[in-house]
Amino acid sequence: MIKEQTPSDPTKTAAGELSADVTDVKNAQQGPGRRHGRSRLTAGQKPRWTAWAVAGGALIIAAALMALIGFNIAGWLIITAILYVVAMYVTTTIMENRRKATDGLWTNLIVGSFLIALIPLISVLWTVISHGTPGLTAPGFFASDMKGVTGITDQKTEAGDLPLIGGIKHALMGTLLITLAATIISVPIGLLTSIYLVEYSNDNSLSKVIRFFVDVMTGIPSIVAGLFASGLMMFICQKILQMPPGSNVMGFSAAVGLSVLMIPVVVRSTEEMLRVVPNELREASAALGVRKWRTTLKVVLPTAISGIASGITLAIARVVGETAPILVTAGVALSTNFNLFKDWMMTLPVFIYRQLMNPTAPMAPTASEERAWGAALVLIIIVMLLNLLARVVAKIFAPKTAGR
Amino acid sequence: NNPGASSSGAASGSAAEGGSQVEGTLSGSGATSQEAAVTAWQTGLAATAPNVSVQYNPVGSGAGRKAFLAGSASFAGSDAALKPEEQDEAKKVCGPDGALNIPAYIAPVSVAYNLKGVDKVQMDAETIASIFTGKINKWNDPALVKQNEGVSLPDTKITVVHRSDESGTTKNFTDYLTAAAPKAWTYDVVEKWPSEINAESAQGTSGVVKLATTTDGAITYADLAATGNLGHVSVKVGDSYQEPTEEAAAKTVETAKKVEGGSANDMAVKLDRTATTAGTYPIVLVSYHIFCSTYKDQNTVDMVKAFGTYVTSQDGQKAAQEAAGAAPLSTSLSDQAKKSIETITVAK
Amino acid sequence: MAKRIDAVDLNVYYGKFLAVEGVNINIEPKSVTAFIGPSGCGKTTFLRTLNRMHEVLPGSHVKGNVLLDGDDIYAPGVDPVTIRSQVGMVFQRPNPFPTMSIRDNVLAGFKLNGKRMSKSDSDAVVEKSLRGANLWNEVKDRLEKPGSGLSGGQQQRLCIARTIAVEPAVILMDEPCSALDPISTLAVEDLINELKNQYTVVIVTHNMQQAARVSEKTAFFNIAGTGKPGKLIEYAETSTIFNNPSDQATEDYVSGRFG
Amino acid sequence: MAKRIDAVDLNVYYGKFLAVEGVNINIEPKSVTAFIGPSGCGKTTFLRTLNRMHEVLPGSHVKGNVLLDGDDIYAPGVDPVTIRSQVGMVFQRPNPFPTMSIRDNVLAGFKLNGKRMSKSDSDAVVEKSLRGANLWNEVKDRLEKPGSGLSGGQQQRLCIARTIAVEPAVILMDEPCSALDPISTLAVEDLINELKNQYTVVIVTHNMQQAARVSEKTAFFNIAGTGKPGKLIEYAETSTIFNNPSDQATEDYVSGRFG
Amino acid sequence: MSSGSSGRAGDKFFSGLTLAAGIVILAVLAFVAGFLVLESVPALFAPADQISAGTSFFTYVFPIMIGTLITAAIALLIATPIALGVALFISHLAPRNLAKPVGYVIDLLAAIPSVVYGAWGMLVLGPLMVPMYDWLHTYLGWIPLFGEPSTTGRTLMTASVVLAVMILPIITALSREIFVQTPKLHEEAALALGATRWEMIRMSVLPFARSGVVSAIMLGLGRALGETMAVTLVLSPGILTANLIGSGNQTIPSEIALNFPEAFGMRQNELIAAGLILFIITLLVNMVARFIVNRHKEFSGAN
Ligand SMILES: Nc1ncnc2c1ncn2[C@@H]1O[C@H](COP(=O)(O)OP(=O)(O)OP(=O)(O)O)[C@@H](O)[C@H]1O
Ligand SMILES: Nc1ncnc2c1ncn2[C@@H]1O[C@H](COP(=O)(O)OP(=O)(O)OP(=O)(O)O)[C@@H](O)[C@H]1O
Ligand SMILES: [Mg+2]
Ligand SMILES: [Mg+2]
Ligand SMILES: O=P([O-])([O-])[O-]
Repeated sequence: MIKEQTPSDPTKTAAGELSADVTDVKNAQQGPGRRHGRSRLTAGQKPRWTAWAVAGGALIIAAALMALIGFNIAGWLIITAILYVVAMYVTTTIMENRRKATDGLWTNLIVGSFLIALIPLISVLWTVISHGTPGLTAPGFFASDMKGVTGITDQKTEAGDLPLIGGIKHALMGTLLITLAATIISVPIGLLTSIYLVEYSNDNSLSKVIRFFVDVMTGIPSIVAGLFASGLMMFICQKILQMPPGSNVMGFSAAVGLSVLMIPVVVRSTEEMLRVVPNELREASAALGVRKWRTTLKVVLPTAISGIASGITLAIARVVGETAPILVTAGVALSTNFNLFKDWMMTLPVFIYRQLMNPTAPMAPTASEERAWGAALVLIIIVMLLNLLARVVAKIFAPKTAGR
Repeated sequence: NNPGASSSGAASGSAAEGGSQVEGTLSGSGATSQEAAVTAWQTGLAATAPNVSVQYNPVGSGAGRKAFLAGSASFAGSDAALKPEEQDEAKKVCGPDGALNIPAYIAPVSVAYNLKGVDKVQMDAETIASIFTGKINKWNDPALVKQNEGVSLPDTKITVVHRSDESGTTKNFTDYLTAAAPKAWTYDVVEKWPSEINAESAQGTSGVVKLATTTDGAITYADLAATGNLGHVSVKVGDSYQEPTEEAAAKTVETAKKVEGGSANDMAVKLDRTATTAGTYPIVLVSYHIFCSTYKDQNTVDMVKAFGTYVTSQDGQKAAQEAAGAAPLSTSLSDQAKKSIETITVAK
Repeated sequence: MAKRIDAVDLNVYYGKFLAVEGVNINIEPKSVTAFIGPSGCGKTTFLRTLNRMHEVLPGSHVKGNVLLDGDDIYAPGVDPVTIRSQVGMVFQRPNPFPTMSIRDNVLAGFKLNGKRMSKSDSDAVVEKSLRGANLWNEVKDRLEKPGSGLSGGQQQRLCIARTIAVEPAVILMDEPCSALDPISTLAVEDLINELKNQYTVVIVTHNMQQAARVSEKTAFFNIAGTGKPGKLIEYAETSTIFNNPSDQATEDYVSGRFG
Repeated sequence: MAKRIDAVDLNVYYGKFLAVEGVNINIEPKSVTAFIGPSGCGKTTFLRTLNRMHEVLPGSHVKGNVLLDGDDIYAPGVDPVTIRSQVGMVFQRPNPFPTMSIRDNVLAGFKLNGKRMSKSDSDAVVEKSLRGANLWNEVKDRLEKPGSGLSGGQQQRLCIARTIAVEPAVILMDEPCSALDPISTLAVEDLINELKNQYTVVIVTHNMQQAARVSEKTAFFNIAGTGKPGKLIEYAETSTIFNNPSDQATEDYVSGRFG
Repeated sequence: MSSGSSGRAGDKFFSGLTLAAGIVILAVLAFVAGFLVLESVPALFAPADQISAGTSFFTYVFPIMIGTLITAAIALLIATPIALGVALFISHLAPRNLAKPVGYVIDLLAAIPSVVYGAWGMLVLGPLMVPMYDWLHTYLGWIPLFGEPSTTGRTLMTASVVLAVMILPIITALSREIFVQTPKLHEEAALALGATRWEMIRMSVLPFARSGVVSAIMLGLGRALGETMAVTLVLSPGILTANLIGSGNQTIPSEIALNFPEAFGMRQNELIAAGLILFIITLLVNMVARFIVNRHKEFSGAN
C-alpha cells in the first residue's frame, strides 16, 4: 500500500527475530524485576553461540573434505556455506522446533542468495572499473570524438609517444539522443497501454490480443528488432517520403528499433504495478465524483510510481546497452552528430563493441581497449544516474510514509 | 581544412583536382576487417579532398554488399569480389556495366599459434588441414616433428581456435586448404567454419587472437597485422617454407589471374593457392572496394573517384599499411586500379 | 440542493449471484433515512447502487431503476461520474489516501478534480469539514502528516470530512460511527442532523438507538437464508419501525438485544 | 491455558511520538477485560503492545515491561513469534487474506503448527471456529470462495474465526463487533463468555453496554489533548467503573450519551 | 441528466488515448510479426539444396532451438531463486537503511551493457570456470552433461551463467517492487497468528506477488532468450551436444548475430526464420505462464 513503510516493517521484526535467534537464554532473566530463573518464553531456545559453533564446525569439516579432493579457497567457502545452512537447520530442529528451523533455513538461503548475487556484481564492476579508469581519466575523453584518430596515432600511444587521444563525445551524444528518443517513444505508449489494460479494458478480447503480442515481444532478439526498424524506416523514407536511398540510416531509426525492445518491458512491469494498487483507493476517489482519468493519474499512478519508475529504468537499461540493432539502423560514425534525423550516429555500446572487436590499430589494440572500457564505465555511470533520477522522481510522487 | 593539404598533393593529380572541389558525404558499408584501414583513409582523404567525408559501416562483407546492391551504400568493402549472381543484380543500381571490384589492400592470413618456448614452426598444407580438422591434436605429433627438425615440440594439446562468425578470413583459409590439401580437408570452401569440427571459437579477428593468446597450445588463423604476440607458422610453398609477410602476400596477388567473365575494368582476381613460386605466401586475402561503373549524379562520381583514387594511391596504401598493417598493392596493381576508377562516370 | 431518490424494482447482482432483490424505496430530500438489517443482508450492496459505485466491481450489475430527482441514473448515456459527484459516500472500511496528507485527504474531492482554490478558501474548507467530522482538534497540528497514521476512528472521521467537503446533494454513509467512541458518535450524529437541512442523508447502521435518534425513516433489510438474496422487508417512519412494525421479522430484529 | 498479563510502566512510541504513557495494569487469566476511551486515546496502540505487534511498524517501540504469566515478553532473546502464537489478535479493520479461500483463511494460523491434519480434523476446526464467530451458516456453502467477497461484518467475523481457531492463551480483540449487527454481536459476546472459561480475553470497545455486559474489569483510557500521550485513567471492576468511578473523567465519559 | 460534458470529454479523450497506445503496439507488433513471417516464408518452404544445413530448415533450426532453450532454462534456473531471494532480502529482511543501497547496487547489474557482460564472460568468468569444469568432469564425468571439458571456458554453461547474471536484476527489481506493495494489513494478519517471518512471507507476500513475480520471470526469460551480444561473445558455438561444459551448442540470437552480416539471399531468410521460431517459443512459454496466473485470478491481492 505504502511504499517505504512496508519493507521496513518486517525489517524491524526481522531485527527482533534475528537477535532472538542468537540471544543466550541466560540473558532473559535480566528483565528488570524478574528474580526467578529462566524465562519460560525463552526456554528451549538454542544458546546464542550455536551459530558460531556451527559455523566453526562447518569450516573445519569443509577444510577436511577439501583436503581429500584438493584444497582451494572458493570450494572451501562454498562447502562451508552449504554445511552451515544444513547444520543450522538440523540443530535448530533438534534444539528448538521445525518451524524455527525452517524460518532460519529460509533466512539463511535468502541472505545467501544475496551474497551470491554480490559476487558477479563485484566481479563485473571491478573488471569494468579497473579496465575503464585509464580511459575515463584520459584528458579530452569526453570532449573529443574519434575523428582523425587512426592506427598510426594509436601505435604511438601504445609506444608511449602520445597520450591516449580520441574520445567518446560522439558516442555519448548518440547514446543520450537515441535513448532519449526511444524513451520518449516507448514510455508514453507503454504507460498508456498498461493503463488501458488495467483500468479501461475490462479484460476484453482486445486486451487479450495486446497482452499476447506484448508477451511475444519480450523474447524478440535485439538484432531482429533492429532489422525490422531498418526495414520499416527504409520503407517510410524511400517509399513514402521519397528520400534518397540510405537516408533511413539515422539515429531515429535506431530509436524505433530500441522502442520495439523497450515497450514490452514498460508495459509488463507497469501493468503489474498498477494491478497491485488497492481497489479501495480507486473506489474512494470514484466516490468523490472524480473522473476515472484523474483517478488514474492522481491516485493510481502515484501509488504505483516507485514500481513504474523501476520498470522504466530497467527498460532503459535494457536498451541503452544494445549493440546489434544500432549497427543496422544508425550505422557507425567517427564524429559527433547532433541530428537524430540525418546522418549516422555512434552510440556507446557500438563504440565499445567496435573498439574491442576491431581495434583502430590491429597491431596495437591497447588504446582501443582503454577507450572501450572507459566507455563501458561511462555507460554504467549514465544508467546509474538514470536510476538515481528515477528514484528521486518516484520519491517525489510516492505515498508519504506512515504506519498502519 | 589546412594549407598543408595542397602541399602534400604529391598524390595523383586527377584525384587532387577533382577532390578539392567536390564536397559531400560518401557512405559505404562492408567488411569489418577493413574498419581500421578505412579509418586511416577517412583521415588521410581529408588532406586531398577536405570537403569529402566518408562514413563506413562495418556490418560485414555480405551485409555491405547487400546494402550496396540495394543502393543505400555508395560503395561496399568486401573480403570477396561480387559473386556472379550479385554482379547481375548490381546492374539494377549501377547500370548495364554493373559494378567494379577494386582491390583495396592485401592481407596475409597467418596461421598463428601460442606455444610456450617455441618461436618457429613449419607446416605443409596437409598438416595444417589435419590440425584444423582435429586429426592431429598434439604439438609433438610425428608429422610436426618431422617438419621441424631442431625444434623441441612439447607434448601439449593443440587447441584449435576458429572464427565463430561467418568471415572472409575463413573463406580464404578454407579456400587454401581445399586447394592445397584436398585429401585432409574434406570440407568445402566455406565462410562459416564447419560445425562438425569440434573446436574452440571466437567472434572476430580480435576475438580469435585474444583467445589464442590466452590459451597455451592454441592455433588459429587471422589477419597477420592483428596477431600480436602469436607465433607464425611458416607454410610450405614448393620445396621451402615461407613465413607470412607483406611482400610475400603482395607477390602472390601480383601473380594471380584476373577472374574471367567480368567487365574489362573489373579487377577481381583469382589467387593460386598452390603456386610453387618461391617468395609467395599462399594464404592471402584480397579486400575489395566495390564501386558502381556509373552513378546517378556527378557529385557522387567525383567523391567516389576522389576516395577510390586516394585509397589505391601510394599514399593511401602507405596510410593503411602504417595504421592497419595492411600489405600495400604493388605499383602495377595500384596503377591498374587507378585506371579502372577513372572509368567511372555518370549514368546516361 | 437536496435530491430525492427512488429505487424501482431494483435487483443487484455480483456476477450471477443475486445479492439484493426487488427493492422499491422512496427517499425524501432533506431527510435522514436509516438502513438496518443483519450482517450480509445487502445494505452495503444496495447503498452502493445509489451512486453507481456497485458497478466498479467486475461483473457486478443491477436491473431496475434508481431515480435521482426523477431521472434514472442507470439510463443509457448517463455518466456515473456526474452521479457520484452529486451522491457522495462514506465507506464501511475507512480508506484515506495513503499518498496524501490529512489536509489533502480532506481536499481530495477538489484537488483530484483539478479545481483551483485559494489557500484561504481551502483552509476554510479543511477546517469546516474536519470540525464537522469532529476531528479538527485532534489533527489541526498535523495536517501535513499522512492520513494513514491515524487511529481507526480518526481515519473514519477523516473519510467523513472528505465526503462532506465536496457538499454533494445526497450523502450515503455506510456505518460511519462503527469505529467511533460515544463522543465522536454524538458529534457525527449532530453533523447528520445539520446536514439534513440541506442534503439528503442515507445511513447504514447496526446501532438501533442511532437509527432511532437520527433518522426520520428506516428501512429494514433481511435475508431469508444463505445464498438467498437480501430483500427490503419494511420501510416506514422510524417510530413506526421501532414501535409498531407491521412485519414480524422487523419486530424480532428491532426488539432483539441491542448492539 | 489462560495466562495473566501485567504491564509495568509501559510507554509506547511511534518514532519519537509518545502515544501512550505509563500504563500499569494487571489482567487476570480467565477473565474478560474491556478497554474503553475516546477515539485516538491509544487503546489500539496499547493493545498491540501486548503481543508485540506494535513493533512491526517502522520506528515504533516501547519502554517498560509486559509480563505474560510473569515473563517479560520484551526481554532480550524473547522471540515475538512465541508471544504471538500465545496471544492472538483480532484487528480493528478486518483483514482476511485476499488470496485465500474462506476455509484457508480460517485454517491459516492453524496450519502453521505444521501438524498434518486429516481432512475431517480440519473440517471440524473450520466448522467449530466459524460457528463460534456466528458465520458458519452464511458461508458453509462457499468455503472455497475468496475471503474478500464477504460483507464487512462477515469479514470481521471471519477474522474472529481465524483467531480463535488457533486457541491462543490470550485473545486480544480490537472492536470486534464494530461492524456487526445486534444478532452477530450477541453471538460474539456469547463466544467471549465461553472463551473466558479457558482463555484470557481483552476487548476494545466503544460500546458501553457491551463493556458492561461482557467484561469483569474495565480500563478507561483518556487523552489530555492533541499531541499528548494517552493514559490509563482508571482500571477497576466493570461495575465500579460504570456505577461508581473514582475519577471525574471516567464518570463523564461513561455517563455521556451512549453510542 | 445534465452531465459535465467537458469533464466527460476528458475521460473519453484519456481512455481513447490509452486505447490508441494499445493499438499502436498492436500495429507495431503486427508489423514485426508480418516482417518476420514474410522474410521467413522462403526459408520455411525452401527445397533442401538451398538450405545451408543441406537438409531442411527444421533440421537446421532444431539444434539451435534446443540450445536456446537449454541456455535460457539454465539461466532461469540459476537466476530465479537467487533473484527472488535478493528481492525478499531487500523488501523484508535487510535493515531499512541497508535495503535501499543494496537495491540500488543490484540495479546496477541491469545497467551494465551486454557487450560488457560478454567481455566479462570471456575475460573473467570463462577462465574462472575452467578448473570447475575440470573438476566436474573428473568426478561427475559419467553424467553426459559433464563431458570433455573446455580448455577456454567458452561453453553453454558459462553463457548460461552470464545470462543468469544479466536477468537477475530484472527479476529482482520487479519482484522487489511488488513485494514491497504487499498490504501491511495482510502481513500483520499473518504475524498476529504467530507466523514466523518466513511463514508470513509465504502466507501473505508470495501469494500477493504471484502474478507480478511471474511477469518478472517472463521478462527475464525474454531477455535470456533474446540476448545476442553476450552469448555471441562468450559461447564457442558448435553442434548440439549434451555436454554443457565443453564447446558446442548454439543459440538462435547468437546464430543470427554471428552470421547475418555475411548472409546473403536464402541464408538471410533462414536466419530470420530462426528468429520467428524464437518468437513462437516465447509465445508458448508466456501462454503457459498466463495460464498459471489466471487460474487463481479470483484470489488476486488487489481487493
Ligand atoms: N502509525 C502511526 N503513526 C503515528 N501515530 C499514530 C499511528 N497510529 C496511531 N497513531 C496515533 O496514536 C494515537 C493513538 O492511536 P490509537 O490507534 O491507539 O487510538 P485508539 O484509541 O485505538 O483510537 P480508535 O478508537 O479511534 O481506534 C492517535 O493520536 C493516533 O493518531
Ligand atoms: N464483492 C463481492 N462479491 C461477491 N459477493 C459479495 C461481494 N460483496 C458482498 N457479497 C455478498 O453479498 C451479500 C451482501 O453483502 P453486503 O456487503 O451488502 O452486506 P451488508 O448488509 O453490508 O453486511 P454488513 O453489515 O456485514 O456490512 C453477502 O452475502 C456478501 O457475502
Ligand atoms: Mg456492509
Ligand atoms: Mg483503535
Ligand atoms: O574480415 P572478416 O570477414 O574475416 O571479419
